[in-house]
Amino acid sequence: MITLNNLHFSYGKKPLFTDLKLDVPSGNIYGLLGMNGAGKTTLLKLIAGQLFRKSGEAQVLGFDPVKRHPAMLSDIFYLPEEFYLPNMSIATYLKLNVPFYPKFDQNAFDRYISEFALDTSQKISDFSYGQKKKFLLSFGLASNTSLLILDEPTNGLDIPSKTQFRRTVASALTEERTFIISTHQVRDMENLIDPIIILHDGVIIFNASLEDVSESIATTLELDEPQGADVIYSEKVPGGYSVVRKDPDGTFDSGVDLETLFNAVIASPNSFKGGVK
Amino acid sequence: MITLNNLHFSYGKKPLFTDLKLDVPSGNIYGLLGMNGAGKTTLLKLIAGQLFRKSGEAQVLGFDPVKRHPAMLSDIFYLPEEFYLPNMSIATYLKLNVPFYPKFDQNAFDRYISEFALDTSQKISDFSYGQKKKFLLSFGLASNTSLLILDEPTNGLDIPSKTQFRRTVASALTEERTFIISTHQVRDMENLIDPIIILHDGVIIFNASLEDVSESIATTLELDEPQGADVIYSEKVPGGYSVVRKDPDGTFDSGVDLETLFNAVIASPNSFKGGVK
Amino acid sequence: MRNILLLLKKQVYEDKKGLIIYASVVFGLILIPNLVMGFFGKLPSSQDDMGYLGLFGNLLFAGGFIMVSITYAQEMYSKVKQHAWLMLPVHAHEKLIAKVIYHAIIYPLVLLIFIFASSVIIEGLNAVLFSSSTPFLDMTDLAVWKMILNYLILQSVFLLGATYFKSANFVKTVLSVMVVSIVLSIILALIARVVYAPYAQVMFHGGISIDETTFIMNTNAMNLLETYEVIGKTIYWALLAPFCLVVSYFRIREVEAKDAV
Amino acid sequence: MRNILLLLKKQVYEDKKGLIIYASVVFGLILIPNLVMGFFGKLPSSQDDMGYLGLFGNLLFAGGFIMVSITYAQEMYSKVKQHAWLMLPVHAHEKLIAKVIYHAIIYPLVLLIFIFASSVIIEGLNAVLFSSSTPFLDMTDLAVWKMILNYLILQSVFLLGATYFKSANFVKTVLSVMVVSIVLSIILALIARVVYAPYAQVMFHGGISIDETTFIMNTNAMNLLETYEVIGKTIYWALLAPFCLVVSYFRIREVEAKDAV
Repeated sequence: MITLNNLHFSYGKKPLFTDLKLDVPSGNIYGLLGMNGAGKTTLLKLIAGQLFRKSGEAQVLGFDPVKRHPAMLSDIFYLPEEFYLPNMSIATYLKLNVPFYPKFDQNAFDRYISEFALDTSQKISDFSYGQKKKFLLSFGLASNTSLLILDEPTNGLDIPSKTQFRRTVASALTEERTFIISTHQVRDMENLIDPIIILHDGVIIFNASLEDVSESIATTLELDEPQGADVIYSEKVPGGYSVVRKDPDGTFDSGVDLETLFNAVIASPNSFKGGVK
Repeated sequence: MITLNNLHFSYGKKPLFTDLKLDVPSGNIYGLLGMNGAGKTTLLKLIAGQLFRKSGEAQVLGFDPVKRHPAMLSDIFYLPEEFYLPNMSIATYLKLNVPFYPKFDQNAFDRYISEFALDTSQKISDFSYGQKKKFLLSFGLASNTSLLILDEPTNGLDIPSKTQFRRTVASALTEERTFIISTHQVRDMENLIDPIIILHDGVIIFNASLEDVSESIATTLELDEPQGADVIYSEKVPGGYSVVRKDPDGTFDSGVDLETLFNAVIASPNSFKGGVK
Repeated sequence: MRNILLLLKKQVYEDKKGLIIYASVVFGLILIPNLVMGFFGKLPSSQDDMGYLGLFGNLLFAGGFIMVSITYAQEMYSKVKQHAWLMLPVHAHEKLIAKVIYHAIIYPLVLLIFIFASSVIIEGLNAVLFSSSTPFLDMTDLAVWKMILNYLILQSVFLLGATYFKSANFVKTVLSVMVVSIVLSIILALIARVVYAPYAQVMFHGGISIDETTFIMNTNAMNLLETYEVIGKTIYWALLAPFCLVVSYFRIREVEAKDAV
Repeated sequence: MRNILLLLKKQVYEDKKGLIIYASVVFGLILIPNLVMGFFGKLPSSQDDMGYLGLFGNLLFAGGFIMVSITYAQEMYSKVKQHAWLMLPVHAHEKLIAKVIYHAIIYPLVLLIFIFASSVIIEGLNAVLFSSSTPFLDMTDLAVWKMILNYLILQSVFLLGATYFKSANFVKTVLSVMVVSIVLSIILALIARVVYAPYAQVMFHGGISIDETTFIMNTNAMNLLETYEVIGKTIYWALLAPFCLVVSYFRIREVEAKDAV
């Protein structure tokens, strides 16, 4: 689906990516995590053909993204953080934009729109930011594109909408579709994003499924400051310590807390299966 | 600190607030929650004097906000979701803006800036969105204004920054200062915001401290569908049911999960102490 | 007073880059054609300094009106910048006064000095390179100060337009002025027809016999005309700018977050 | 082809509101002064229809250039709208062709019909109200079609400016054209000096004795002048527009997310 190799990219003279590698097979909801300025949005734009790499190889859906071939673009839906919607009704918007997406499914669109409780009689430019996001998401999901890139999709959504978002995206996943969700709100994404990709200092320092991770480690909440050789990472939180321990035998039967995992990976990436130096 | 009474407000003909009441004493970090379109930002703007009420009374820091008296404005810091920073260095920005805030504390500012790891040699317009937010927050905290209004402050902040944000805001709270934080990211705010104000359909349906709430109810995670008369609210979540139960005797010794509380209050506001019909 | 000075300082710092670009473009636009004409030996004769005066007038009026129009559109009515405008702890009248001083007093004076300095540099160059000697811009010329006085009045109209209209205020101001002028001239023409009808009848149909009555009536008509002129001048020189300022003040005081576009 | 039609449809829908405002303002600006002049009995004489032709020319050139400038600034280089521009599943050349058809072909024709229709309505009104009878805009006038042909060429220059400059493209295009013209005229003047120096010497210093050589040389000079004219016309009519189109195409193909301002 997506293969990046030896990718170099820089804004001006300061290099952001030197020798970036990434391989994304289809059929998953990838979570792309990273600190501010790590280059998450830049990576998404390189994949979508909005930025051109300085050198290296890239293949997205069988195309070189810099060519921006219509066949590639019509198979990608990209929800950015900032967007603009014209001053028209939903029906007009669909009339003008659907012809560019051959796999668009009108029934699915109507279902999503009603799931998100959007008022079809309103002009889309009068929607609030959250409603616009839900509208674009409905359009993107209904377009049945093979690749969906969502940049901070839950920003601006209220609590019930976030729950609905998780449900809707989970139900829209098929074998042929791939989601890449870039986010800081990992707690909104728990039980949704599965293979986790962590980008740090221009390098992908972690790329693994949570199942693989939980085979070898466990995250626990402990009252006392943790001791022992099996402690990979610990941080003070209200009510005790959030601890990441080596757990190859499955002694601790706990899920993986994504925020703690993220902090632990940033602190010592090579302690994890899927992590790299 | 803030008293609103009988407040009416509408955009065009559609009324948003009819007869809104709110009383905010000083010295707390208030969490203002509500669904998209509930009017959270409108309420904040009415408090800050950016919008004028149609009728009713309002007093903020002893002033009528519509007068926009400089003495009131210099005692308020308001971090909006969307903002603009001019193309200049931090030093120039301070030189031009500090004179308007008589209680500004330069040492505190320097401390916040280093806590947020901001590069003082960079131009502020070159900062990323998250960095700009951290810069404005440092400025606002160092201004020592009595009222701080933060609209979605953790949007755009990465995971370590959110932790730092919680720490910094908690440490900046004094008896004389009041924070009002409007947010959908309640999980980022756990153990920070305490009295919770919930705005729904133009009415404040809930205004209570978490201590008061936990005296009478408990939120639990249960494996089976909950039964019994003491169940106020339950929702299916991955791994079981999130349940809100009446608990006047303190049987369940658990914290309050804010997302579940929010959903429960929206569903039946009058079941809670602090909730109104 | 302190707040106004602080606001002026802020404005200068924030406009710095734009002003430098503006000044460079103007200087380039004087310098380049001048060099070209000098190269071909076609520099204007030594008595003709209308060039600098005309340039000053164009930049004063067009540049000043555009600056006034842009500043409110970008600060008071801009979706992203309005927040800072509204939350700045100063009174509405201080914001207005600072902007008026900036656009109506500082801008004309700085522009005058700038054009004068440019004329000195360029004519110095001309003298050295092409042994031509056109005079500099004459700052003591009455025409300069008449322009500035008229600019003071007229910029207040654009100030009113800039604070009154939420978007495209320059175009809307120009159109409004046109519409108002047309309506005013229709009204004046109607008044003139009604008021002067008897005199006109006497004057055109009374033949050549000039009797005492006609004289008296004509004198009255002349007095009336003079009265109108006085009224017109008073409105223009004494009332127009204060009126525009007061209305602008109320707009600034009453602008709300929902006005941003 | 299908994509181009879809793009045109999209453009029309998205511009609809702006176009209606534009048309209303233009119609109002013709109608109101016309009514005023009619009221005072000062309508132009019946042979003078330069009014509509001149109006058409002004709107064609100024309006067209501004439209071209705005469209790329707002879509290709706008921070919020660029995303949709880049992700739209069409080829770069389809985007360019759709815009060119819209601005270079549809706009002049629709404007022509619109001004013609306006002239019919307004002269109809004039005939009824003031019994005046100025002719409508003459669509068969050669001047109209010469304007459109020149517009076709010149708008490609603004197209190039609009795609080349990321911000303030209209102003920068005008300034660039000025600078290029000045540089070109200097170069041409230099060439002229070098090439024609011998003829000029003969002509001015050779006295009145006209001998055979001077004649032959003068004929050569005339031939050279004619050659230059042919070169100039070819560049203008045949090469300028394709050159601008090709460069614009490459800019559109190579625009990146980081170009947005």
